[in-house]
Amino acid sequence: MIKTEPYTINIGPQHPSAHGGLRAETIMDGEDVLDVIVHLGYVHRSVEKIAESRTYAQFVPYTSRLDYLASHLPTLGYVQAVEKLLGITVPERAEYIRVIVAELSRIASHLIFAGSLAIDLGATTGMIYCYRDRERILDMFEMSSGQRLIASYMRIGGVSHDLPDSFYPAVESFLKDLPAMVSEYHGLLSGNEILQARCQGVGVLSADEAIAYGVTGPNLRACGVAYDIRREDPYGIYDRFEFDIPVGGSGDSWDRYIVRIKEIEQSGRIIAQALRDMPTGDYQAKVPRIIKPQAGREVYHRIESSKGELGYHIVSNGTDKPHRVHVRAPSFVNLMALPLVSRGGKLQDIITNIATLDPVLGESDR
Amino acid sequence: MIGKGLLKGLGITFKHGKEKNITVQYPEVMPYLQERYRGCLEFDPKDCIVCGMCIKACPNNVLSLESAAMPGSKKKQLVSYTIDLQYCMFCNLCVEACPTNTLYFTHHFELSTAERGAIKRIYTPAPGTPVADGESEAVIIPPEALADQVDTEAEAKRLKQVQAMKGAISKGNSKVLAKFVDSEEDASLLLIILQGDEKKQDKMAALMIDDKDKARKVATAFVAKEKRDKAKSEEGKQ
Amino acid sequence: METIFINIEEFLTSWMVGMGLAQPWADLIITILQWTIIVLIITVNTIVLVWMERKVSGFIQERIGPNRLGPFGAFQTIADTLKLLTKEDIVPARADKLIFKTAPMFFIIVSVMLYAVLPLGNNMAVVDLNVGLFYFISLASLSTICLLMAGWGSNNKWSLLGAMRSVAQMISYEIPLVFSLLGVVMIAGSLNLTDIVTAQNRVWFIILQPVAFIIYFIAATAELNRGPFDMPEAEQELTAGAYTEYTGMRWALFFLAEYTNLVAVSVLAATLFLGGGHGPWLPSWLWIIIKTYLIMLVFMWTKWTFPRIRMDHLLSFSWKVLIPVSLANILVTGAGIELFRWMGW
Amino acid sequence: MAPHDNSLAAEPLAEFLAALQGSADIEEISQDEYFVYLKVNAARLVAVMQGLLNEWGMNYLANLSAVDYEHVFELVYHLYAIPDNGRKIAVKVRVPRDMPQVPSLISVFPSADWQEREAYDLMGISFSGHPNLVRILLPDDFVGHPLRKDFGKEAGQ
Repeated sequence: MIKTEPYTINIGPQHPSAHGGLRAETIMDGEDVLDVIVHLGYVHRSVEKIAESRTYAQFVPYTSRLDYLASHLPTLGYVQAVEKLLGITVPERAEYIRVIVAELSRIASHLIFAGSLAIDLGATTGMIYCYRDRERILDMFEMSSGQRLIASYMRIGGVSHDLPDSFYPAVESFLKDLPAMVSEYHGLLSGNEILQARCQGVGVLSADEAIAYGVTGPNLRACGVAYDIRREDPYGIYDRFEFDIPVGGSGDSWDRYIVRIKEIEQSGRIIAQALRDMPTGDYQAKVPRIIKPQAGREVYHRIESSKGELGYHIVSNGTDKPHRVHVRAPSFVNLMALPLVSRGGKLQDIITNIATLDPVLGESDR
Repeated sequence: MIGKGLLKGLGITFKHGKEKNITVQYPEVMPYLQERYRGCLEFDPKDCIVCGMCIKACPNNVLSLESAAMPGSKKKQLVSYTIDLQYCMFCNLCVEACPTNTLYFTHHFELSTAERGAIKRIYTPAPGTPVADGESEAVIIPPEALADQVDTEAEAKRLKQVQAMKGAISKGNSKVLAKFVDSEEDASLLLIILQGDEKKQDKMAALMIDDKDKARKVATAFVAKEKRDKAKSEEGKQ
Repeated sequence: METIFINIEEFLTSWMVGMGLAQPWADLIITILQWTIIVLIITVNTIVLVWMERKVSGFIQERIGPNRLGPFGAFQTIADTLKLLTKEDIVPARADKLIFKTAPMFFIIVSVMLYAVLPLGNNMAVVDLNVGLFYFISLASLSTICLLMAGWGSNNKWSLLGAMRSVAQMISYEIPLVFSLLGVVMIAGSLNLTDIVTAQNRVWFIILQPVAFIIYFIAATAELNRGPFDMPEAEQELTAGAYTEYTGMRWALFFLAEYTNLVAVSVLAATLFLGGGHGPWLPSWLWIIIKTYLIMLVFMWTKWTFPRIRMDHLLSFSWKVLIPVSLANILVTGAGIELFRWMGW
Repeated sequence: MAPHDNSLAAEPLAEFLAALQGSADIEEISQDEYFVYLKVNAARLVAVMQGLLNEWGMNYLANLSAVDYEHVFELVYHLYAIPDNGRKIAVKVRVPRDMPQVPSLISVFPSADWQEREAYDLMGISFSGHPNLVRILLPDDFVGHPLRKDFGKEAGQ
């Protein structure tokens, strides 16, 4: 019998697959993983503390910087939470604009997911194709808000600008090309036997475990639980759209990948419906210049971000600055499952698991 | 059959070999920027009405302005306007807040500078520019001219006094403070407050030289607040 | 054109003998000359290959690739080499210094030695060894020791992991590689590479041995540590595997050796399966170059398309698929040879 | 109509509220259009949570946030059910500022693990029974708990 000894290896924070500052202290026996200890905080920017010294409107740009890969979604959650706090009703047109850009954000985020999964597994070209298509979405964000990545487009009571005329042909041609894009990903990535072998049966998370650990979003749906806040607890105008909730079966990395690719198509469906039904009118509600919610009011508002349940718990103290803003970041909670799914796997499976749990460290570290 | 997916992938990459490149050769070919693109934040001094809305809207204290009262009018006139671009998040909040479109974003996006200080942009109205509002005949005085009006000798003397006062405070001389508060006890309390806070110390020393009445008011306010806080924290413990 | 290099060689030898030099000394000088030329070719060729790899990946990914320096960015690699030459040579404080420093040298020496037996045209092998193939395979497996030295000497966990992976991978893939070549050897009836080329003057062995060619291609990719089998390097997992701690020219030597190996393996594939120098119109050495570059293009194409396979899948693929298939291939080949003999061909 | 129409449905709540009225563990029940708020004593927290999980199927602890009110800390736990059963519950626990200690919920909801560590890290609330209560976002040698209101106030530049 050969005597072996477990050893520790640090994946990250400086590592090609650390997704921006994740440190996974891995205890290994050869190539087998015994345990993973996740260390966070390398991208901690004290966003919640900053919120307490900014007015409600001033905090909007900071929320964009939480999940910078789908920057419209965290802003959407924040402004809706403040609207709840104030009791503001948003104009119809603004609601539709919000849905369109939010779903485009979701597609962009899922494209980053597929691309980063591809590159983490070593398929450089897969990444380039996904990023190429995401570029078209960023161009649309540039048209609508003036910024590509960190748009801060939402405002309390609406959005900052109306959609420009050039936006509609761009989004329509994107939707037209979407099926071709998806079939290209299927051809290059999903159909690839190596990628299948790398993902299938890797990082299995059971439905019960996922719920107990608070895993949400596509990661939860990959376990076969059709739980989507857009459907279960509709916010904004999401109850008006027809879309499917793709679910997986076994909860492994492969399901997490496939569910996201299918969600890209569903988001495309929602955008098409929103474009069809969009009314004309105002894009901003009348909001007082200085926002002072009632003292002692608190609200917890959650939305389905591309990573999972993104919640804002805001407590007001009657001044123009919030008393407390807590961000329930989906990446933060989802990462809790990383040790769980990685134990007993191989070193290379950790890379797959990090990629398919799809954390954004800006969000989890805040 | 195993290998079919692999071959299909090879086919896809082969097909793309013939397609048009998507690279934009950046320095030679400038990227196409959309109309709303937020590049560099710029300021146009001639339209500014010195309302300060932009400064209130800015989340990160990027903007600041200096203004002077306009003679014979309640209105103010701009002396200088500073955009400290290194803290700017390009969030558009100031542009939306500005009522006269004085602040705007240009498409210029190459913002790096060789020195840290150079990224700070200071705008002054052109000397002799009449203020946009036609009511008064006020003329913008350039800040350099304003600086000349200050009596340099008096200013130097004042600064010396302020420094002396600060020295007394930090050494723990509560007698200098006694004039500004009601009792000896309060003076020692004020001393503790001021020693604990550099900013307050500066402010107080300056006030004690410039405006004795105001200094007294501020001092009493500080002491009163401290007492209140103490009482509260005791209450909290109980 | 066909015999231009051989003519030059003969001319030089006779010139030296004519100057009064003894025949063995002239041969020695010629051999040294040949090696120098080979090393030069390898170095220049690597520069071309790096450029080609970048251009191929650029084409596949709808990018342009290098385009700033020289026509089509051709001098980019030269600039890179200059940069690497001027970089600081860092040796980790706790490294096993001797092993750390010698590993890249051994690696490149082993790679260059492979060229001794490769016929780069008709009658153009440096040494026409009668066990040429045997020599090639045994030397090729030496490179794993160099990687192990690099991994061990670096005193870095990533490097060690990469090195151990490379050892496991080489051991597993050596066997199907050899077995796939056995079929060719059986048909040609010789281990001498020149004889094998001559045996293909009627029909290329890729037609007689398609399965062996595929197995050889896969196993060679693994032997070369190229994607999708680049386990020892695996930059997304092991940062850079065995090369993590290397900088500047030492790292460049590894790079050079990898490309040298790539060329050697491709030349061997062209020799064994694609008829070596056989081909119409053009001289044999040009044919070898064309075929080698075609094979290398396929290597690059696969690398830039596929994700990296997992280590345990890699090993089980070798032991459970490639080895049985290659054994069956030998059996079928043997039976086929007997059948053809029986039919009287 | 409330903005973002995801307010509470009256139907499944009546029974729930009636059942909870009698419970001794719960100090106060209140309700707005989005949540049912239960005020619970820290000592009874685990029992209440276990009850909510077992009897009412509130199996998903979505959020844990800590709020600093000058003399007390308030912990708010937002609970949902998967699949959704229409109940949205926010459990609130108040602990004194000078002795902020709450029992850990890890045994009931594993998802409380990191969220409790975060509350410990940023707000300085200690969770008794947590197996690994160490800082999560800030460096281990950081002094103080920055989300407390009395932590240095000079934020921004």
